Amino acid sequence: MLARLGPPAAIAAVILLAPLLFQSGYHFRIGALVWINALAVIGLNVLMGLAGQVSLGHAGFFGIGAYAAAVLPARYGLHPLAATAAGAVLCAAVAFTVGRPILRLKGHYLAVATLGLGMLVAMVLTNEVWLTGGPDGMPAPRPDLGGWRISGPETWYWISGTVLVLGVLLAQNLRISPAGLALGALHDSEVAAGTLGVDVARSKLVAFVVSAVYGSVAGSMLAFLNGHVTPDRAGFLQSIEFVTMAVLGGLGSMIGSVAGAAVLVVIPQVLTFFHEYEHLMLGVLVILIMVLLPSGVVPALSSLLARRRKE
Amino acid sequence: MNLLQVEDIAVSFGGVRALDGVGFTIAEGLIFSIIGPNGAGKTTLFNVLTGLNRPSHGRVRFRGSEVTGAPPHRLAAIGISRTFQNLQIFPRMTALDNVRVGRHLQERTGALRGMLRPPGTAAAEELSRRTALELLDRVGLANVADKPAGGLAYGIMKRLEIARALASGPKLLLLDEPAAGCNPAETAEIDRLLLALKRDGVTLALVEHDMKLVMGVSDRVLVLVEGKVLVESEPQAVRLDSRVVEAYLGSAHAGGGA
Amino acid sequence: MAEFLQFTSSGLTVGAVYALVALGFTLIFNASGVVNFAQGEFVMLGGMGTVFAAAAGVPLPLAALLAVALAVVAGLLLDGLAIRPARQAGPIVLIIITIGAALVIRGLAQVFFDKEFHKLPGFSGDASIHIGGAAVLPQTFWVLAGTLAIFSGMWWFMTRTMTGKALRATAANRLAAELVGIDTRLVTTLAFAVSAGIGAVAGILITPITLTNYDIGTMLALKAFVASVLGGMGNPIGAVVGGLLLGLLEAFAAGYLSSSYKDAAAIVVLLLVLFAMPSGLFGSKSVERV
Amino acid sequence: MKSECSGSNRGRVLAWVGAVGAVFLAAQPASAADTVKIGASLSITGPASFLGEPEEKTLKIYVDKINAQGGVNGRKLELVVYDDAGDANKARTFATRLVEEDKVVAIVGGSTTGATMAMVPVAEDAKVPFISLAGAIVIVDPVKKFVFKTPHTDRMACEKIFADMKKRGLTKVGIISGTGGFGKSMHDECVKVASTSGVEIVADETYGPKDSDMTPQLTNIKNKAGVQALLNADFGQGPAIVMRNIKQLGITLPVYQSHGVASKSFIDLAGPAAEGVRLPAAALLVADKLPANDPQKPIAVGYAQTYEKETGKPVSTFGGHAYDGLMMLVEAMKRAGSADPVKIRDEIEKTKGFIGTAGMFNMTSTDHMGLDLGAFKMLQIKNGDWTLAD
Repeated sequence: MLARLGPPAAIAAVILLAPLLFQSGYHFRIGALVWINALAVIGLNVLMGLAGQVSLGHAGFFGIGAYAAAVLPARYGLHPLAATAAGAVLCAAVAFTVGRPILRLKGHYLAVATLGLGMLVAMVLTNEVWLTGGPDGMPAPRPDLGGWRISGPETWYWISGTVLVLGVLLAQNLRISPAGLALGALHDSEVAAGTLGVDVARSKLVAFVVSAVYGSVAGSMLAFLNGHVTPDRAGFLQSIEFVTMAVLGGLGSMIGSVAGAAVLVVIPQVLTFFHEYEHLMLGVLVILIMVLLPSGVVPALSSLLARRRKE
Repeated sequence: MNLLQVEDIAVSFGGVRALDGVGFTIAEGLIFSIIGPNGAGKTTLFNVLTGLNRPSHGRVRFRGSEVTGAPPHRLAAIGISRTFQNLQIFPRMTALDNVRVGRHLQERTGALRGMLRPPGTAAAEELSRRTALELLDRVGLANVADKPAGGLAYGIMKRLEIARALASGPKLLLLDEPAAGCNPAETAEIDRLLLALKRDGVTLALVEHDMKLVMGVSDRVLVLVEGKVLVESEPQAVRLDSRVVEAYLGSAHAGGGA
Repeated sequence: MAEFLQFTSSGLTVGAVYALVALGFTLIFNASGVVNFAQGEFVMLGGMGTVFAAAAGVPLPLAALLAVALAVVAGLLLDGLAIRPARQAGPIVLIIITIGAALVIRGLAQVFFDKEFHKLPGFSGDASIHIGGAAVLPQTFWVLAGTLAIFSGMWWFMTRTMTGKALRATAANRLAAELVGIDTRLVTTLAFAVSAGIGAVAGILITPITLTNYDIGTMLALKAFVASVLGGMGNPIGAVVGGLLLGLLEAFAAGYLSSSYKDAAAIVVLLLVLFAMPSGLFGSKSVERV
Repeated sequence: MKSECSGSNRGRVLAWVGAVGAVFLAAQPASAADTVKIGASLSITGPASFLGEPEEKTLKIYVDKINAQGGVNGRKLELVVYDDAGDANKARTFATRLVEEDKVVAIVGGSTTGATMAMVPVAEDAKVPFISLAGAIVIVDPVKKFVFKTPHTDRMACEKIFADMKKRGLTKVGIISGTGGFGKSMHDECVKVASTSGVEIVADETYGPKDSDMTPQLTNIKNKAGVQALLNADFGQGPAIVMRNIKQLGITLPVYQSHGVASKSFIDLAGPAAEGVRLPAAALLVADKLPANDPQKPIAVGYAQTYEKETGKPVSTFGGHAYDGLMMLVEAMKRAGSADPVKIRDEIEKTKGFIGTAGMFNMTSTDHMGLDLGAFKMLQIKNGDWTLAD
């Protein structure tokens, strides 16, 4: 019981306590960005950490979610929250149709296929100027819920935090459910899972659709937080950043995904003190973490703490 | 009643005929063993029966219905399960979870249901855990239930794989060299387990090199050589058949008789 | 007809660039199973190193050698400081490490070089040669020749020399290779050094066409990764054919279809190829031993 | 209670990670007490780095110069610069940081349109004047109260180019543009302006920002019947490669570039292929060739000499935009006599007759750029240098 509710409770605690240290809207915005990125990375973690299927195109769904939140209200008068749901449904549909052929591939071939998928999405968002406003992006509406205008980093800090805790809880439930066990099984041995009655292709597809929906909802929230969306949110650099967050934090660990998101959102803000050495320092940091903590920040620290407690 | 009919099965990997014209039937409730020198095509035959290799020729019928070329998960659903020559356990999971995956067909495995945990989920989980624990206990592994499967001893992993296959409630269980790499004590333990399974009405098909084990438990024995069926009959008859000795030990010994 | 020839020559020019960079990928992947996302930075070091050495008064050929040496040192440092210490980490972790390394090399380049664009003169001038109505830069032939030379050199090295065989053995089964006395760490380091050198040579050959700047590595590494997967990961023939095919695809898509969706056309074809042949054009079909 | 479950372990790990975050929050930027802070988020690295870098250098040089002469209204200026690498999301975060954390009284500069549009909501909400250094007309059209811009709009560039083409009887134009922000925006504006200025676009090709061979697209334009001139809308290394491909294909059509390449490095990169190219740009590039009585001459020459002396690099119009933005801001602060952002904004809007490197600025409540078409000069590249086209 505790293993299931541990992570969501721990993350909820951090979300509640962190604002005590915040001094300005800027810190709330950084917090909101961490929770939004973490939600997308949790979805990627279900696909990569649980089901073992690599994806270098996760930002494609992140981009679709962001643009759904911007385009649907602007062109079709849909309420922003309905637009978020529509974006999630659209991403699920795209993942479902494209997923079946793509997920027959394995390893590097799957990586390049998903990379291509993400780049296709980014290209459409860049070139279809009539719909998306082109490379300079377009404004996203500020949703209102019964007269209450939802805007400002502080509001979005709490909303994205709540959605993240919900997302972690659902992911944890999935992980320990029969469906989650099946995903973990096909991660270790597709052949064995098949002979035990697991429809491997369908299970992978389910994990792909779930990760797409997580990415889409996170994208929509970023659009509302920023009030503006640009195609580079769907680009391959964003996809690679998500994968780096998932691996840095620890594949398979939900708290790891949140920690990974925190590292790659917060640290660059701190590194601005180094001005032109900023990128160099980030690169050194990524290498150090991966060399010293190869299983990821959280799993490595957990086992370190567990081992010390045993002595 | 014949549980499994295999007719004229042929499989070739790029011109090499791994199996050629293989036909036999397995009667319900018996232990059917397949023996033969290395490279005879035993594992390929198991792969055909469990949907991992598609035969280029021939038909497989299970409980009367045609199943040739069906994918592994559909064959598992109608009651065919197996273990593997090179262990395919799930190392990162606990032994208990390995067996719980075996119960995949008996459980409600919708992802949405898993995420939303509707009422009754906890109870179903408890049932699944308890049943899995019983199966572990049956193969004498209740004490390692919560240990990661990857860290267990080889002999224990072998039995875990059997328990996991049993969890899917098979009518026909294919065991690919269950005693390989086991010491005499572990082999005796597997011997007792096979007979117990037979008593519980599970039909077993065995690929095994340990002649003492094979001759001890089998009701029927099939000898496979270079992808073809050499002979298929009672264990005693097979043991005395000169062609079998020749196939195993080479022609020089055949004349002398066993 | 001239149009077709012009598109083909453009496709071959760009394709040869991708093939040359993809060859660098192949060597490191073969020796260590690592997909080196910093390969593009070695290409950058080749181009920028030569430009800055030449600007400091060093004659061009010597400047090129210095740039190759610089890249080889970078390759050795990457192996020594990052890949070797993380030896037991999984492939995905090693990819992230190379991404970190790319950030480090780019970070250093933007400070010690600069952020401007630079060019190198064509090795045999910049006047275009006319072949059947198509105008081709002489540099294209240098790039194609370079690709052929490096490909055959790599093919000879991998099949005819003991070190080459040791490298392939390490790739096939590291443990078995060690058991037969191959110093797999040396082989991997060698692979990184040679691969970095190949990357630098590629950078020098392509700069007269693509120009160079501290940030050029990222997109080149991406396109080369796509090319080497299209051709079949780890297979030198695959890298060259995959690279040329990708270049031709982009050129014909730009010429005949709509130029704003030329990259999209290349990706759609890549996906179709992968669906039809799940391990690339020349990839080794791995049969799972059960 | 010694519990083996991993739940409490993770809790402790979270606290540890939280502590790292706290260190970040505590480490506030140390700043002298009584300085007036001016913020800037520029694309110093990334695809638009050749815009951001000269902008950053210019701001630093002139803030130091102003402080050396006693600062503004008796208080020294403090420049807070962040590198958004042309990423709109980072620009938005840094804008919030400048306003909420560093408490700047004004912001000079998003280098790109994408970054600028992401920063606009922050400036508007926080009521802090924001002078953008990016080109697209959408920044000031519709007018936003707190948002201004110093560079000419891409629409003005198109008008200037088409006017020059018409004068030379070139009415059938082939356009080739980059799919980046600047290229697409200028392409769209030129298509709109072409229909009203009697010029027909007979070919329309595009290429990716990092492409290295545009001969297929150029071949299509070359083979288009009746094409008389070629317009390339983009910035960065794309235009340099387009010029080299044009020479490679032996295309002899007159070529027009955009103000996006108005810097010496374009001439160096394109080499001999750039000979004869025309493009609209600020007079800054031909400062020394301006007639003595041109009011812009002293400003342009002054900035050009200072920039080249301090950085050792040739001057570019991009740095010039930053100079104009900073100087206009400083003048507005002097007129406002206070550091209150809203008062400064009002004064910026009242800027009249301000001579900058880009021309004479006359801001109004409906025109937050204040440059007229005259501010653009049509330049031509002759033997490797900028000259005033006749």
